[in-house]
Amino acid sequence: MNDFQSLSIEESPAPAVTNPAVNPIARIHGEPVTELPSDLYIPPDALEVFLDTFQGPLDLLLYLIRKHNLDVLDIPMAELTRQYLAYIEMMRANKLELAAEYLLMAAVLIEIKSRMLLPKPVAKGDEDEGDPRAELVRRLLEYEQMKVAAQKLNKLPQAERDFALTSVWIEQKVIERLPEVNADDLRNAWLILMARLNVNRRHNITREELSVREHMTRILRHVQGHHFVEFSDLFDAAAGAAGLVVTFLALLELVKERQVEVSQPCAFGMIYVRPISVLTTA
Amino acid sequence: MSDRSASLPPPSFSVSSPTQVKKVLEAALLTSPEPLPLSELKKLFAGELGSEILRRLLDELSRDWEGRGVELVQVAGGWRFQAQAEMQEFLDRLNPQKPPRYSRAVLETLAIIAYRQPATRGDIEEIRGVAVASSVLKALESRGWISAVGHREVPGRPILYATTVEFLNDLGLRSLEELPPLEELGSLIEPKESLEQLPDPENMPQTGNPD
Amino acid sequence: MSDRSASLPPPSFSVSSPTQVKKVLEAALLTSPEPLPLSELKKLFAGELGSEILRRLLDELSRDWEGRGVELVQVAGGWRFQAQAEMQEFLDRLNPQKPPRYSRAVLETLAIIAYRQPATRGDIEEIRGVAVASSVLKALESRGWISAVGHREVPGRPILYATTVEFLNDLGLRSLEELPPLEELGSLIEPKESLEQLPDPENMPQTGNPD
Repeated sequence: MNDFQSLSIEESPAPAVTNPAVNPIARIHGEPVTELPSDLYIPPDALEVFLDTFQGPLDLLLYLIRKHNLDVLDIPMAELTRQYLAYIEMMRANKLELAAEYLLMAAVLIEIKSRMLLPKPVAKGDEDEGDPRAELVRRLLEYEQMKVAAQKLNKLPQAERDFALTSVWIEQKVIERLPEVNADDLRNAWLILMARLNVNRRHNITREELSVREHMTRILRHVQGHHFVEFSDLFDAAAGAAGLVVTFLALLELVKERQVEVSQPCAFGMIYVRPISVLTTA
Repeated sequence: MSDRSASLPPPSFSVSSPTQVKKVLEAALLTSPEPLPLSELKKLFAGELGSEILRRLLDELSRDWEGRGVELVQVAGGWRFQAQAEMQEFLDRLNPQKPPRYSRAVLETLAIIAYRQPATRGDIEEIRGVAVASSVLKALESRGWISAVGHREVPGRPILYATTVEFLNDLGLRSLEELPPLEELGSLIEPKESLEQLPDPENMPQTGNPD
Repeated sequence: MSDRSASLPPPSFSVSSPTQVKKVLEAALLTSPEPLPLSELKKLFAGELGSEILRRLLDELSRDWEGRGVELVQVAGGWRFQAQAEMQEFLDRLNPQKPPRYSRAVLETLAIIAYRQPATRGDIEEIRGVAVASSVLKALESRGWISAVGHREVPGRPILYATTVEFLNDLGLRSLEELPPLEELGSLIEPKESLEQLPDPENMPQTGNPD
């Protein structure tokens, strides 16, 4: 319990390195990083994986409780708080982006701990206060219940993942109906692709890139079948500045991919765009 | 081939025998992309067969298929044929692409909606202790596993989400009751309630005389 | 069911009898939305069964199914189960409005072209990791959803495909930017199979001290 002495809850902004935007609720004093127990040392990249592993502060707390065989129903707050804060401080020392929820939880833990240090009011018949840990325990258990439920759900055999559905051909002679596709189908198709590729992170296709690609298609269609197209015809003034820039980027991309050729026969003359490949129908 | 084209409804194919009925049921279930409830299966016979008979023949059909690579099962949406799980290792060789394995954020969100439905995004965030990204809910919606079923009448009128029949179908369940049971919460969480259920004589208020 | 066991591969193979092989073939053919050529069917058994055996077992399987509502036939694309013509009048009574679905190969190809356009067949194959059948691209082209917009100037001059305005119209989109954004999809998928094994901070690198 006396490690509480080494902690203080402070309201005013911390002196040195702090990012003011974070607006910390609480902070450990002393030299937090050097004071860490040596067995807590984790290299930063491993820490990142570690942080990714947790779904939030409740998940991290549950992990600590489980790992140290603490009793969820009678949590030793000093111990748990010490460990939790050690992790948080370590992550912050490594400048890992920490969701606000983690900091809020730190404050909650410290508050519970300090309330437990206060002398208990003489127990009257009905105590409004109760155990300061009760709410935290309830949340932990409720979260754990759902966490376990999620794992169980995931283990249920799932159509298409674990077993196939029959799909026998049936002649549609009445009216041929074309399959319907919507944006969600495409979303799912991508999810499946990504799951298979397992390169989710590397597939960074942003909106910007997509709109460039859209314009690439538009330009290709425009120039196809022409010998030359005037450069300025490719731009739609109504599209606004952003639209013009994207069109220009698309054109550069097409030049880079050797789809089109841009030429200016004489200085300050007209600029022409011409398709390099004449579309041959295969 | 046959002269069936001209005639309208007079059945060129008789469904007088149970074998014939099973033949039609089997063909319908094997070709249907979705489970068929009894009400649909009745339509196959223009309503001329009752639920009783159909149910019995479906049970028979299901037994006929026992031990094969494909089985006839009942899920929330009705009856369907599906490959035995043990076939999957072979079928996977044809189709390397599989539906995604969802992240924990998606799975936990799904679990909360499944067990606490109808639930708002706020409910989910309260239990998980972190914000829920819109993309998580979108993913579950576009998979057809959850859908909006209304609004909670509180300020902001948040959307209430619930799981769908398709969710049950995809997990091979007939109803929500077949979800894996939740782990018991520790009994000490709600001391007041447990006190009421299990009065502890020593802690009972002195004022505890019978009213 | 005859004693053909002699012609089967050594017992190292898990599918040990003709009956087992037929069971797998049947399950694969019943669940495949497209006809399966012999080359695909071979994959089911990791190439351990020859064309001869497979063809004979397929013939047998086809005979096993004679007289039922569904038959095993050979079409241009390979083998497939299909409903007997005489079942048609019954099946027509079921929701005739149920639209067919594209196979996953078609959907994935479409998704890749939509997000990566202009894209060549090689681009698609690189992302999907499998060959793209011409019929898939044909289907999308004849639907008017994709079209050739040029050639990439590399050896072979592969055709570049892009989506069409009709594609946007049919999907109810005003522009490609209204497609679901990809950047938020990444987080929905389980990153690795290592859900269960949390990294243990304390046991991690005791070696963290300078060695």
